[in-house]
Amino acid sequence: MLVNDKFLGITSYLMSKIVLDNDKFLELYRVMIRIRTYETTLRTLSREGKIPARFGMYTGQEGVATGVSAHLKKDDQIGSTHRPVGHLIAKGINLDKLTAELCGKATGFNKGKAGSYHIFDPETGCLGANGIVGASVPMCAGYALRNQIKNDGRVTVSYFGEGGSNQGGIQETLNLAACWNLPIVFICENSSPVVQRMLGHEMDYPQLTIDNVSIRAAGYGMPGSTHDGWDVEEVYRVAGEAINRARSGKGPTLLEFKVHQFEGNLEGRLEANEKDKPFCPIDVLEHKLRIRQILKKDTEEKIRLEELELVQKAVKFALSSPEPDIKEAYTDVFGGAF
Amino acid sequence: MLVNDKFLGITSYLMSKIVLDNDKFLELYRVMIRIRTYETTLRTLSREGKIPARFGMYTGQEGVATGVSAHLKKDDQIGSTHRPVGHLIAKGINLDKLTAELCGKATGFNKGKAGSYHIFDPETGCLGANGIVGASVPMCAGYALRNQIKNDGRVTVSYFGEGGSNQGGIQETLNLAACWNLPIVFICENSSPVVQRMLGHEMDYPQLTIDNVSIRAAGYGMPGSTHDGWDVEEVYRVAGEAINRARSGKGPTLLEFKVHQFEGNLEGRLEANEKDKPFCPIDVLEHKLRIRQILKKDTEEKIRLEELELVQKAVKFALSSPEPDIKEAYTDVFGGAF
Amino acid sequence: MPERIITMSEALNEAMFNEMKKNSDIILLGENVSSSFRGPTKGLKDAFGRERVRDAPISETSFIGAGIGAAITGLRPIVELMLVDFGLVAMDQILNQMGKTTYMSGGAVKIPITLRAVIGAGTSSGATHSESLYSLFAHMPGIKVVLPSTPYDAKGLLTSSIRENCPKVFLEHRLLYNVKGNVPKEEYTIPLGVANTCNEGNDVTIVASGLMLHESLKAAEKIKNKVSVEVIDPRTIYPLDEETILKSLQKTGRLIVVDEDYRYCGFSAEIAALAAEKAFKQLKGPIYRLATPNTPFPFNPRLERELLPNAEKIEKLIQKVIGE
Amino acid sequence: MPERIITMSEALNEAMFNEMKKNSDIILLGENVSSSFRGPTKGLKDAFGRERVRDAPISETSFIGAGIGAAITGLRPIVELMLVDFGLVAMDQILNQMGKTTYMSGGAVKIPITLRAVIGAGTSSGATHSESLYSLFAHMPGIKVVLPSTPYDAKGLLTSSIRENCPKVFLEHRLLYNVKGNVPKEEYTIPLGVANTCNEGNDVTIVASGLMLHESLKAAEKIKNKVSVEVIDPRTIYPLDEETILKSLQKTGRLIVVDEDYRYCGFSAEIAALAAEKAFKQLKGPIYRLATPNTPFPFNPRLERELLPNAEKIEKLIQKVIGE
Ligand SMILES: Cc1ncc(C[n+]2csc(CCOP(=O)(O)OP(=O)(O)O)c2C)c(N)n1
Ligand SMILES: Cc1ncc(C[n+]2csc(CCOP(=O)(O)OP(=O)(O)O)c2C)c(N)n1
Ligand SMILES: [Mg+2]
Ligand SMILES: [Mg+2]
Repeated sequence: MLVNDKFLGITSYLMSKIVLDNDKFLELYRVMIRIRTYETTLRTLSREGKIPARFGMYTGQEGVATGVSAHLKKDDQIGSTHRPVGHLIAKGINLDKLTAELCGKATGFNKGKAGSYHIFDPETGCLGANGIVGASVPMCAGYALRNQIKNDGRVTVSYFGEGGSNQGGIQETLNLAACWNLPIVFICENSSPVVQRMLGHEMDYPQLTIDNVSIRAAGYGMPGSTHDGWDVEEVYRVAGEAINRARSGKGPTLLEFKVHQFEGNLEGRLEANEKDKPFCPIDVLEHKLRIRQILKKDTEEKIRLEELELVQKAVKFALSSPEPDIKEAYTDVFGGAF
Repeated sequence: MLVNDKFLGITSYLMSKIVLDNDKFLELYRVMIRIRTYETTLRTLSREGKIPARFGMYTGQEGVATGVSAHLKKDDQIGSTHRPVGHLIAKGINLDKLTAELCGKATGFNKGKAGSYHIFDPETGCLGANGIVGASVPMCAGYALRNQIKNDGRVTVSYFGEGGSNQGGIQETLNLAACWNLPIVFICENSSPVVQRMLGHEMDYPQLTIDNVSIRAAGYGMPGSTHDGWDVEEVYRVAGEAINRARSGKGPTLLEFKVHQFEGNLEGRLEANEKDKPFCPIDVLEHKLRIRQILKKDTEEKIRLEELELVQKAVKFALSSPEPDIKEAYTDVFGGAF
Repeated sequence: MPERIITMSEALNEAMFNEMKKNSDIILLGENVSSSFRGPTKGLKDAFGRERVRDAPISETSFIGAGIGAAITGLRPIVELMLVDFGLVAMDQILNQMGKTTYMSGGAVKIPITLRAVIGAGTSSGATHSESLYSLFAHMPGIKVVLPSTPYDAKGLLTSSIRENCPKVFLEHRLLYNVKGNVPKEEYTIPLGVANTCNEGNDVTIVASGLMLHESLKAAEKIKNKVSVEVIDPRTIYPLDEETILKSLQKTGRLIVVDEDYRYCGFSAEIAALAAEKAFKQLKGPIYRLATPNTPFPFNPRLERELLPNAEKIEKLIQKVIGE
Repeated sequence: MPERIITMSEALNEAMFNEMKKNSDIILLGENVSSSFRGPTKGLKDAFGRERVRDAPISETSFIGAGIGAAITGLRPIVELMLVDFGLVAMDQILNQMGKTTYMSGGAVKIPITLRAVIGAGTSSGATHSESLYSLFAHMPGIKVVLPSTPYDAKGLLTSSIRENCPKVFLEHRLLYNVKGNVPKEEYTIPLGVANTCNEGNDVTIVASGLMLHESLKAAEKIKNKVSVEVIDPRTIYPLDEETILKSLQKTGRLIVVDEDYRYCGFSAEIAALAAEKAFKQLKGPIYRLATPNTPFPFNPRLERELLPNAEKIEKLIQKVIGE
């Protein structure tokens, strides 16, 4: 649904269309809890100085990656951003190695050389967080190109923000994907559903003059639409359609999801954003699940506990892991013997 | 009018709406003859080895620059492309110095250092041909920014091709101009109205999946429309609206004009393009002028002759001009004493 | 004159404030430049308004290009790149349009633009958020490249940059923003292209800029009872004050170049090549470069430290050079 | 073996044709690559189809990025940049993503991409259509930079490039496309990082690549009765075959670097710096660089010639070096 009623409150969604069966519902719930628990823990680790540099948080956006990745297979690829943790976890990345990487340890996916901004895990198709706004998007076209040529039904999902949507490379890639009819879904997470912000600062000039980035899809001859990113059921529904479209060779789609970032700012918060609270995707989902009597108190507690244990295990793994050998500073420049 | 009837022939336009009075009509006719005559002469010069390098020709597109520049004042700025001669002449650039520049002479606008791809004449607001596809467009936003800040009613026109329309820098600038509400008109000259071509080669994959580039305007919240570039009267009419809009502070517009390039290809022609002939903007205008009994045979001959003399004078000026002093190779790097 | 100790960040702010106050043609463009949280640009929006201090969307090609265009038509834009690394998305505008247009136009247009950018490694920010890139800008024609290392220089060099009529890339090392120093309240300029001999000495010449100047000075201080080290800060990477360096070599005959940028085809190579051509007869031994190897910056802090020059490594190299 | 004389353009075409025939993972992307009018790629579309030889819109960031992504997922793309200058619009993809991703990923992904680009001045094409830019690519980490100067080398080096598992920028000088030479029909490779001593000599060493190799050989030939000149073609700008150069210097003790790229912080500076560090004791005199000054290329042919090194200027410099 187009978010034109975003100021009307959110209760209207709660009982709308039922897309998911109960098990799938709980599965998604678990993923979202995992991301939230993980990032909450990361903040502590970060404050304790265990993570060498600041990075972007996905908190408040969990509904998007979760609803999208529910349709992805292990071999499908995603390209991510400077706010990658949610995308990676939803895609099924191993938390131990993820945490080790964020702590710069030898046991991380990338030997501690990537950090949050450049994590790669080919195993799960997580082909790149990226520290340069928009830069993973052209590369995603390349993953999709491989899929098209190999014709093995894999698809690619390419994430970016509404700020990133203005980068030339992203706009070029939307066109390229359309011209080559690539099996790819572009996901724009619009974190300025109300006031336009960049890195948490309210902007004095707008960075967009349109309410919905998805209307740009028409300019590339592909379908596009805008939806509530805080409603994982809605995300699941529309992402499914777009991913199926790509998988069946019908070409790219641009989906936009409005999201509210709770703790996402790299440079420190400017306002408490109390107003964002009602748009918490986990609260919305819990509400739905309770109303539909899917989530019992004990199931909820069990899930939360299990996920917390998983996360704590990952932290323990990371903290007890060794630093990379100093000569790793010089390896991997060319990916083999120099 | 949208070019949906492009295969229906062109006679329907001939008697449509009458926008121009007789004098203006003849003025535009003269400019178009000037551009055509000039470029025809350039081709000879080029074949004779008097112009050191190949460059893009505007032949077939004269209606666009002519109809647009008819609304521009001397102080208004334009940014051009690798096919600049028509834009520059329509803007009123001096033919002597232009020809001298194309021949690499000291008396050229830029001392023979620019050549066709980088001619600058601040005097007439010709602020840059450009050899990099799309690169003049961001700079045009800067001219418009100056106009907005100085608030003296000047406007900027930024030209690019349908191929260029995919460049990231152009797409970024469309957004920037909208966000800053700049007094600028973007003109996309679409030279692939039928088959998609690049540098004259027919492409095996499309470079655009939309018929009209102007529909991208909606993605930047600005007005956009597509028109027949071979009908100078139509160009004059819609360019006037867009330029007035910019001049009165209402912001940017994207106009697209379909054109047929007759001799435009940098790498040599692949096909004769006999099919393009009916879309010659000069033929179309002459037809109109004759039907409306504005252009008599003797006026036509007079104009053609006068323009030919002007052009021949320019060629003579250029050919008899000296080469730049050899030490000019080292000057102007920083635009002053090093 | 009483001392007035402020940070480099404040010194930069002061230079921009003073110039913008005097000349309404100076504008400031960039991402989040209106924010009240960022040192160098703090307060400028409030003082000069949103027309002149203008937030741009995340599209560097467009707003750097707009800065170039504005400069061509007579404004004097300061354009801010949040980090120099992000400039790679806009290299055609920077290197082709900004750097070459004056020359290509035969001097018909001038481009009085100052492109400010944060640079520097040492914060575990990884391969795309840690570069210096000054060798790259200096290699390409038509751009002056400025790199202050003290608050005093920062104010004087930025003032000069804003006033000069050519394209400048003005680089600010993130680890120097909070370094403090004496900065006079009144206006002053430091000409571009003039080096500063920060430490006089007779045995060996070190050329170093930005953060590496500080590391070199530390090393010189530590070793001063054994070796007399002359330390030169070029202050502008291009144009280079060759004379000061060559004069120093006449005295010392030994050269070390310390450079945070990548070594291969970098600024350190240029200084070495200069000396090997123009001071060959004075040289008593090989010229050494201590620069970042041609390796991306790793996220892990220990690995990152391994790659970067620092006082300790400089000191060792001085010992080696003197021993030869 | 009978001689088989073909052009460099044909040699490049042959290398691509052979490799693409053997390995269906090799694809070719770029503007107009399907065209039958362009030497190096002629006939490839007809032989391998439009899926593998794919025209791209004029959006270098997107299609170079797509090439990088395709390489990460196991294809072996050859991506063509119509002119190296146009690559400036895509420098983030080239320098950040292509050059650094393997390192950043700790080796988890490899990027077997070959980015081919036309380079070179001397055709009055002006400041944005005449550059070499190899110093820039070589300065930045993670990219091998290849520059063949003969048809034989072109075929062997391109074959190696396509087969290597790392990012390569492969540069083709426009004025060498029609140069002819003997090229065996069968497959062969020339390893990256190995220089070629094209002319043996004892008095002075010249290092030169691409078109400048030919100019240097002309100069060496002309002066051969007076001076014995050793001419070395590095063939890869990075990694550099230091050994061959240093060995030559042991013999000659004199070094001239001839370079079409900009002088300041360029490849010529790197070679000079290398010698000033590692061959200092053998040097008999100053190291000279003959490179393009830090000036954009002018359109006017005479002005352009003024800036570029050529055989005549090289000969003069040899005389000067020997006279000292
Ligand atoms: C090319 C580039 N420009 C600027 C930055 C600095 N930067 C990092 S995140 C960010 C904001 C991105 O906004 P958006 O795309 O909406 O993502 P969000 O942070 O809202 O998730 C900026 C400007 C960068 N990393 N890369
Ligand atoms: C960034 C860049 N890429 C490629 C080129 C090479 N090139 C010059 S003109 C041209 C075609 C431009 O097409 P379009 O924008 O439609 O203009 P037209 O030639 O049709 O007028 C190309 C690819 C270039 N000059 N700059
Ligand atoms: Mg956002
Ligand atoms: Mg066109």
